[in-house]
Amino acid sequence: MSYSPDEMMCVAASRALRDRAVCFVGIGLPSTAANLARRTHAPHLVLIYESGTLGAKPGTLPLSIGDGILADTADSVVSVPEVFNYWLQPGRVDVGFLGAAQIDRYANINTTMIGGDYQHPKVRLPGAGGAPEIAASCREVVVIVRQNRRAFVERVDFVTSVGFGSGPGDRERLGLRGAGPRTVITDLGILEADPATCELTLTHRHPGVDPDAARSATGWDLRVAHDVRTTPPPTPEELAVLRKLQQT
Amino acid sequence: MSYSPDEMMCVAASRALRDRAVCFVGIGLPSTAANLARRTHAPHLVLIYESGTLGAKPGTLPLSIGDGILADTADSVVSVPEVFNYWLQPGRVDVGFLGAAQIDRYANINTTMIGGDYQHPKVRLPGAGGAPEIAASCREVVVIVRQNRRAFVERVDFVTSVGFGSGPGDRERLGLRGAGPRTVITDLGILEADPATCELTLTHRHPGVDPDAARSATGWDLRVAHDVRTTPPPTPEELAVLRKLQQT
Amino acid sequence: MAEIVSLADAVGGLVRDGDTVALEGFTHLIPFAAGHEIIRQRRRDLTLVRMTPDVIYDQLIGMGCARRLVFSWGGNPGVGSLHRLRDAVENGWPRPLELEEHSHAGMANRYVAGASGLPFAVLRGYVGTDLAGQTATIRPIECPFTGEVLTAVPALTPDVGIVHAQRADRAGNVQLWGITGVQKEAVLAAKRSLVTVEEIVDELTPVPDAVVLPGWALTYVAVARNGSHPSYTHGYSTRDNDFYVAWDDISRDRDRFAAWMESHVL
Amino acid sequence: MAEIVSLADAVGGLVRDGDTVALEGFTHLIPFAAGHEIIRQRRRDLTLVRMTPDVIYDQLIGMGCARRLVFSWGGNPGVGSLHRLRDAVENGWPRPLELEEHSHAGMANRYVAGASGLPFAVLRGYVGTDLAGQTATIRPIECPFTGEVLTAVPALTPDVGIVHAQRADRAGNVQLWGITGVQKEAVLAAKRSLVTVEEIVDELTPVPDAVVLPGWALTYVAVARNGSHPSYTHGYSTRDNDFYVAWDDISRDRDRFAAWMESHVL
Repeated sequence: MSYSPDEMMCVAASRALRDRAVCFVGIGLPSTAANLARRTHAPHLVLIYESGTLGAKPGTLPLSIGDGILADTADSVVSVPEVFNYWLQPGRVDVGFLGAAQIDRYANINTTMIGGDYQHPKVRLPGAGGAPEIAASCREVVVIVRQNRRAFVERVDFVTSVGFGSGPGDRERLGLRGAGPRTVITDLGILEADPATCELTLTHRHPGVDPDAARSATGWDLRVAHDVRTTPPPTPEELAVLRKLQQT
Repeated sequence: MSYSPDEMMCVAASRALRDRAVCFVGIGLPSTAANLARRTHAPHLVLIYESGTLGAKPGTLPLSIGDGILADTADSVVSVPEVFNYWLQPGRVDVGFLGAAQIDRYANINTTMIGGDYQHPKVRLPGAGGAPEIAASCREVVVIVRQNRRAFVERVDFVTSVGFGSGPGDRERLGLRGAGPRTVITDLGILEADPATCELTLTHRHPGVDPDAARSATGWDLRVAHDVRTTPPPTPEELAVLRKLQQT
Repeated sequence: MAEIVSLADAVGGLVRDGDTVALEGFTHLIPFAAGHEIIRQRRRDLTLVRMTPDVIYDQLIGMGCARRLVFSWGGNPGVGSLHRLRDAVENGWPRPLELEEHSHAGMANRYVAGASGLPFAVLRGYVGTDLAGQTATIRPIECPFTGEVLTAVPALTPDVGIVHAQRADRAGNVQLWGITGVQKEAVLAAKRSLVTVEEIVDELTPVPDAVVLPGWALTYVAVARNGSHPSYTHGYSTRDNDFYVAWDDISRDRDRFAAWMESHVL
Repeated sequence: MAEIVSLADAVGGLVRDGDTVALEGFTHLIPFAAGHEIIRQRRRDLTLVRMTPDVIYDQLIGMGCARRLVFSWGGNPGVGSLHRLRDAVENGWPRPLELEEHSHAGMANRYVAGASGLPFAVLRGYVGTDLAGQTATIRPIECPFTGEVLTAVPALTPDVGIVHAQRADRAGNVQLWGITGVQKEAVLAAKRSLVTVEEIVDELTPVPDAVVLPGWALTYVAVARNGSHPSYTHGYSTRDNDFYVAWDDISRDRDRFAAWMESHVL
């Protein structure tokens, strides 16, 4: 069964979620991956959307963060202040799922602006949303982003959400309590923060992807794990469920 | 129609509430007076109980601050933090209704302890509850308390809730935003804080009460307004409604 | 005590040039009809406050109503950029737009502080980000008990808070349900308020997870049927996702935008 | 993930000598059955936290379980004093009781801070009262934007938080309604938690104004039928006002109290 790089990325992201984990989900790829996980190996995954829906179980993929289907299927709908203050901030969430416009060697994330300066950006992006506090407070963070030299840069133009700052010890110094974005899942493979250096390192390549292709899609000298593994391809079940999800 | 001093007190207190006022009500006499007002001249009075019931319309008198009838008849039931933070603290409440174990010349209120010192009180009272912030934040405060020398003291043994402190300007200095307990309604009459001196002054005596009786029931040299008026006695309607309320 | 009036009278009575105005609604219940009325009344120099500016603020900004934007996420949800917002920020068209930029957690807490009558709120947030360096309304604060340093943000107290809801009764009590976002806080934080509703009913029968805003805490209630379109009103309408997609094209070009506004809003 | 166990196992697994324990419920839903189980298990040196100690804390204090009480209103609602509490404070019987005394607003905000993972909360409160001089956990704090001085109180983070609710489903999700007080905050502020419920049901059908506590945020759920008596459970039982009145006599005398506890609780 053939599949696209985006499908591989989505399946790999869904596999990063263990059953019964509590997951803070953004719309788009993170939501697709989380809902795929809930329909395959993680039926008890708890989905929290920043719109205030705790334990949402959407039958079809929501198109916005505040779709009615999220409220209709949630265990509880709470206010936006409550979802941030009572649920995210104290570290009750196991996994935060984030996207990025730019990400750097130390997994810092930019969704604010590119080029020029803050007052006069070349490209103005949407901004922070819930990301800075998701990146700070979730027990761990998974980033999903397509890998190319525009997105994977030596240093982000703006630190919207802190990954590992300038390297080891920075999260602790800043008082950030979650473990940070240890896992970045792309259309080419999986990058993990090196436990010693915090540098994003290619640990898995998706089937058919040469590690050199991942290196040339990266704006810094990407390290490749010496025992880089190949991601198992999507199973027919994963693909079938994913495609059914995306049809709706 | 004959009536008791407590009935006169309750009727006088109910008359202190204008229609459509928003009223933060404690259990006991304040609740009786407020519900009497709602059934007579103030049908649109809005009752807030600290248990979180906004716009409660109990058909019978609640026996505790958290009776089910308050939730069943409320426009909205909110959490206890919300009732204090969103509704009381910003000054949205017109009238706060308080009781007292002791009250002094400047309308400071004690519901904490009497005699000895704080660590070794002679009598330990229930404590603050919602009173300190009610006294601070409501636009105005009405106190209902039976007048005698145990309760009406020169200086309270413990300031649980601030009235006018030590006199003019104290509330402003402390940053208290409401006007404070300008009205104290007793079984003998009505005391009002003198606009110039803040001292509680007898402005109304209930029918048949000699101002000297009020003076000897007071632990300080109680001033009597030169134009002290007589409270109109309870109307038959007021008495009938009050007695029906108290039967239930 | 809420007065029930027409939308035009409500906006006319509430919104003045130079005001700080918050129109809230988190994807759901966005008060588009009220926003359009502000555009029709040609208000100017507004400071617009909103967690997720969405298409309604793109329209207000593109029509030149705003001087300043206080926000935390300015995109077309699920689609991409807000082109009128970008044009204002990147090119100063139709006029320059000052930004005061926060995170969702910061904005939500700023409303909470406003609703609570406090001058500021405390949260774990912003630490290590570049936002803290760009936004003057983000400051450190020390816990007086533990010495830990956290982040303070000032209360939002808009001159006018506007939200949309399912319904109100004749006394102006408002009921909303579904995703209720930060609407209660936005209304309570504001000095004056307007709730637009789908309908006025005799009685607000209880609904699970509903928020009730007592009429005595509101300034105006106005009927605006389908007043959240292209956003939605849970139980009354569904989100017009096609419109959000179409807006990407409509708004990309200044002239096309102006023509669309001329024929659909003015 | 909440485990559904017996009340005895839940209390045995959660409450240790010396713990800080909060049993919440604002007049409604007071977890009496859980309090009685703590007494039966003869826990000692507890710091008891509760806005309104009520009869259940009178019993815990009279039975010598408590070393310290953190509270804001310690009376028998509508009746008068809590005699066991008074005897402990006034005479040190059966052992001295330290008091940490707050106002309701302060206690509520302390729970909010605990539930929010913050070390403190800010409010307008206590200013000018003698409480501020007696309670070390009340301190001034300055707004970093306006310079205004407000009051800070530290977070409550009990070792154990216990509440009573109407019902849970088999996954341990809990639903409570009526007056819901500060229960959500007390559970979320605590390190470990127990919810006693009237019944376990297959499905939690939505109820207006209900609070749902997800099972994954709780430690234990235990069935305790009529577990709030003499308080009440909205929709399941009514408040036993006669018992509250009778308690005044029962508790006034040390021996009569001990005999009553012996025959009714132990």
